[in-house]
Amino acid sequence: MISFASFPSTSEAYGRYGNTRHHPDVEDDVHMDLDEDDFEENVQRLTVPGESITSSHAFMRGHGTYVDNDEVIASVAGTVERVNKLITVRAVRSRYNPEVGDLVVGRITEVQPRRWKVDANSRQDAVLMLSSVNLPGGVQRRKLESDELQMRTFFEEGDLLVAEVQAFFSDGAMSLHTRSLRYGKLRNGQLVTVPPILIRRLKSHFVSLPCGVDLILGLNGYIWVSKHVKQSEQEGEEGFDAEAVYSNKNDDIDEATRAAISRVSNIIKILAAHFVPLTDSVLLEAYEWAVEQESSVKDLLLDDVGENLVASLGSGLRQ
Amino acid sequence: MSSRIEILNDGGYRSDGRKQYELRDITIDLTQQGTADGSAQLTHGLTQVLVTVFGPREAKMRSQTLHDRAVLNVEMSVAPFSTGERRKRSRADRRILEMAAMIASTFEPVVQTNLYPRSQIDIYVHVLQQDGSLLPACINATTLALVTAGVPLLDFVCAVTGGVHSTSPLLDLTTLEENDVPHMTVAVMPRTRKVTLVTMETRLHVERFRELFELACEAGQTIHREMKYAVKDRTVALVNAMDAGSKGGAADDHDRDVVMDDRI
Amino acid sequence: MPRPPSPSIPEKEFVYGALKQSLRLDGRAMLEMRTPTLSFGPELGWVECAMGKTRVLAQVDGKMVKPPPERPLEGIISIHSELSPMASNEYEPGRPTEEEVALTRMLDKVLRRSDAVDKESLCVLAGQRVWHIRLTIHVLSDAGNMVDCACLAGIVALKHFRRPEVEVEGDEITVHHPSERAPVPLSMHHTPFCFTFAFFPDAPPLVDPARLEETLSAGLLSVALNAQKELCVVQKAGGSPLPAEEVLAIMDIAVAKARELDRLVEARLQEDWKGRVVEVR
Amino acid sequence: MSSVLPGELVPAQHVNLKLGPGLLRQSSLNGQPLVISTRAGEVHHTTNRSRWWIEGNSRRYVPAPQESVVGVVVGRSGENWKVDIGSSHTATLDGLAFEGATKRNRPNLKVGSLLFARVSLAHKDMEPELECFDAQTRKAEGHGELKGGFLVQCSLKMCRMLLDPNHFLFPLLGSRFPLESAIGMNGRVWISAKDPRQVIAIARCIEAVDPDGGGMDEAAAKKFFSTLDV
Repeated sequence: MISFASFPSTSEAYGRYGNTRHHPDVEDDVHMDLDEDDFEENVQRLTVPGESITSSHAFMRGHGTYVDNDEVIASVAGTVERVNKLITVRAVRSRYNPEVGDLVVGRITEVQPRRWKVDANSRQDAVLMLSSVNLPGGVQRRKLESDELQMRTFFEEGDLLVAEVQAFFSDGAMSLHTRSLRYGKLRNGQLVTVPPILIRRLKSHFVSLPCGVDLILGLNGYIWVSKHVKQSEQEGEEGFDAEAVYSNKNDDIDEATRAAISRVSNIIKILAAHFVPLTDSVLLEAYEWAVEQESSVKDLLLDDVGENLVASLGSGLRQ
Repeated sequence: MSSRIEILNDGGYRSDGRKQYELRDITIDLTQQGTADGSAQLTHGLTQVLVTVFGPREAKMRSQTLHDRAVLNVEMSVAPFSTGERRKRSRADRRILEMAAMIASTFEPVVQTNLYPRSQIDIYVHVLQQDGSLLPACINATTLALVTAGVPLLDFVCAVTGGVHSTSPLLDLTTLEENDVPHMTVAVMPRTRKVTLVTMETRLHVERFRELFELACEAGQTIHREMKYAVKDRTVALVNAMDAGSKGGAADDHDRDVVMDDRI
Repeated sequence: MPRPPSPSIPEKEFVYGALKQSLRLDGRAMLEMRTPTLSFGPELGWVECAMGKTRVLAQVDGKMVKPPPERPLEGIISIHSELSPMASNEYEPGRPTEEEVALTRMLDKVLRRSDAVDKESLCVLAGQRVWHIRLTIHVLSDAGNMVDCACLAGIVALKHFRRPEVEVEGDEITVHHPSERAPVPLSMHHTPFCFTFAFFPDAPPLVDPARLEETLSAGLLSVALNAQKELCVVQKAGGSPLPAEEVLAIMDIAVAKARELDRLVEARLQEDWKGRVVEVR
Repeated sequence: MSSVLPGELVPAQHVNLKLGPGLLRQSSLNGQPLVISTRAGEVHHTTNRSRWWIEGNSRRYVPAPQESVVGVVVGRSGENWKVDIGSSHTATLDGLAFEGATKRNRPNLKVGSLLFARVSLAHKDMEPELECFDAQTRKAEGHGELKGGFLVQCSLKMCRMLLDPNHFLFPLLGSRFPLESAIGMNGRVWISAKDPRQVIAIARCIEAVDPDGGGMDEAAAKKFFSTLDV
């Protein structure tokens, strides 16, 4: 009885996820097909909020679902996942959901008594306690009152850092720590933000590309792209150099490295725009492709170049 | 008005050529907008709104933080060029404040705010063009924006306007029709068919109300179908892109394993 | 100062528990209103309406103004309402709060946009002189359901008000002092009343919520309608979702309540008018 | 017993004069100390006329040490709870000021929990402090979290009346059904009974008897109580 009236469409240039509903006669079956394919293949089931997934008698509800009238119902749009009896729905895009042990990149938003607040793309700012950072003069030194007074000499508002999720507070806020020589303040590079779901758990989230660029793939979707630092400097267990760790000054970066950092950053942006999960091998492949093309760094951001780049990925494998 | 426009002519057509129960075109664009966590642009006939969602994130207004759930903060702005007569509305305009408050209270019981204590979800509603059915467009776009932001919702909220011309009910009114006939806005949650919002500001007999109300609830289901398709399309597109991407990088075995394990 | 704390857990649990058994704290039945008490002041158009401890004062006055050029044939009605901290310790001075916006908008919709007063009858001389009727609402004390009380006070004040008789001869306008000629009442199209219903999880809906019920409710639905079964405003902005049948059931309850209230208001106005005739002449 | 208005002279004279709330000592021109009232209410004094105070019927609570109050937890700051007791500032309650509380085992309060506590510190320049045990004996003596039941607000006069064992209301109600109550000096009375109907009856009776509300006397209250369906 209720239908849509059709008018000539005013705009052709809607985005990739655009969708116009015209009069029912015009096009109706496209969507139907899509649905059936998804459901029958049973490989990956997609759902939307309010859609019933299964009965709650046989299954347990996990994240992204709720129970009403003995039915497990999705509360987010995404893929249904099942582990034994546990049903969860993973949102295809959302803020970062922290887990203990995750590596994250964050930015200091506030300095509070004995703690810093860190924006880590999560539902609340993370907390970095003064007792969870390495203090100058000995890695395991106890914190002193004087440290409390000069917290800004370690981190101040706007500083970027890499840290690990240590624990959760009762209200769900996460607590971070930087008590490792690999963690701490970030320098010599730039930050790129991508949807957190694109960062998969890897063996190591510190990636060194052969082009002299280091990457830190924070699980919260923040990626630090920086100049390569020599291993020996990084691994110097004994020599915790507070001045170097908490320094606000960049090292000298030559032009080639700068270009490489920009190229990597742009590649990440393209891959994120095409929703390609980021791993070291994908990045490497993409980088090689970009160098082969000999295009300038900024040309990478052109739509067609980006599409070619994504298309080239995995082509080697498929052949 | 000197020359009265016929709302519904003898042939059963409305001033813009629609029939009584015909809805105007819906165009839904769920493309990412800037750094927002979720966004939706919804065009309903000539009414166009853009909603962006940020959050759940650290609450900016400390005093209003709730210890057991997230705060929904709705800000609405109406572009001066959105109406025929160019007019700047202040942000403190009572009508805009009321509409923003209505959107906030519509979504409070729908968003699972209890999952995010002490956080804040910001919803920014921008009205780009208005030609009637403004509140439903805002509500529908907000639902979609929240879905794209991955905010857990109990269900979609689908809204539609309805009016009565003498005794014939009409759906999805334009500004012209809203000025002339009694009308109401109804928002439904399609799964349970429950009503979250009803507003009516014009005089209407109880019996007529009943008829129109039931019709509008039905129309909500039709709108829901469209919104669901749009969300599914986007999800499929993103999931496929992700799959293609990980196939490309298949050299990482551990990466694939994680993904495969989770699948049914 | 921060807002007073929300009701404690035991209070909340008790209210929910009691309402499940259809018990209200003040001993009312679920669909029983607090009977409004209307007191009229010495002036015409001065009404104080009390529902339990909720008290609202409404006052109407009129003056002649030049109409705006876009509406030369209509009088003007303006409603001023203010929620001062005097009404309850929840309201603060300064910026309009959400409650104040809701109250102002509701009064506007119920009393003005519903065409309760015949605006064309307020025109004295087209394009030159019209009546400007001003309604001022003061919330004296808010012990729950202030909106209904304010709407009732407002509509009764408009019905109670009489404007001076006016005579027009050519371009000459004579305003007769009340002592010369009896003032005339405003011409009203209808008399809308507002009813607010509150909803609770697993409990039947109730009408005219008291303060605590209002704060704890999962959702509110306001209906304004007249005794002729014409709805003027229906407002359910969010709150817990309701099945459609329940919304319709509430309309039927409201229809009955409106008839009752209409009778009460008419009786009180007549009573007051009887006591007044002697004074006016 | 006489009534006074603010600013009136009160004939309080004693070698060991102690002034309670509502009274102010001033020196007159001839150096003679004078006592004037700063509140409206009834003047009371002990039989030996050494202690004087004014009993008013305000609703605003001013904390005084050792008074028992009913409060609502509104938040926590570190180890302490913030409790609203109706005074101008929120009171602080040490998380360990409970019977049997240790660092490991502390009562699990939530925001919104009701407490029956004693004011341990009340100073005009400081936030009031509460405790839920006797600091000497470390025994609760009835203080602690109030679970279930309902909270009634009344005037300060009403709760003083209820604390009087000779007052008619609680015996009258208690003769019909068993009930529990915790009366705070801050105008908050926590009540509990088996049936919600009974709780509602108690709440309505308290309001009816409250001099600031219905102001019923014993006979009227009895009649009113009999009309309630319990």
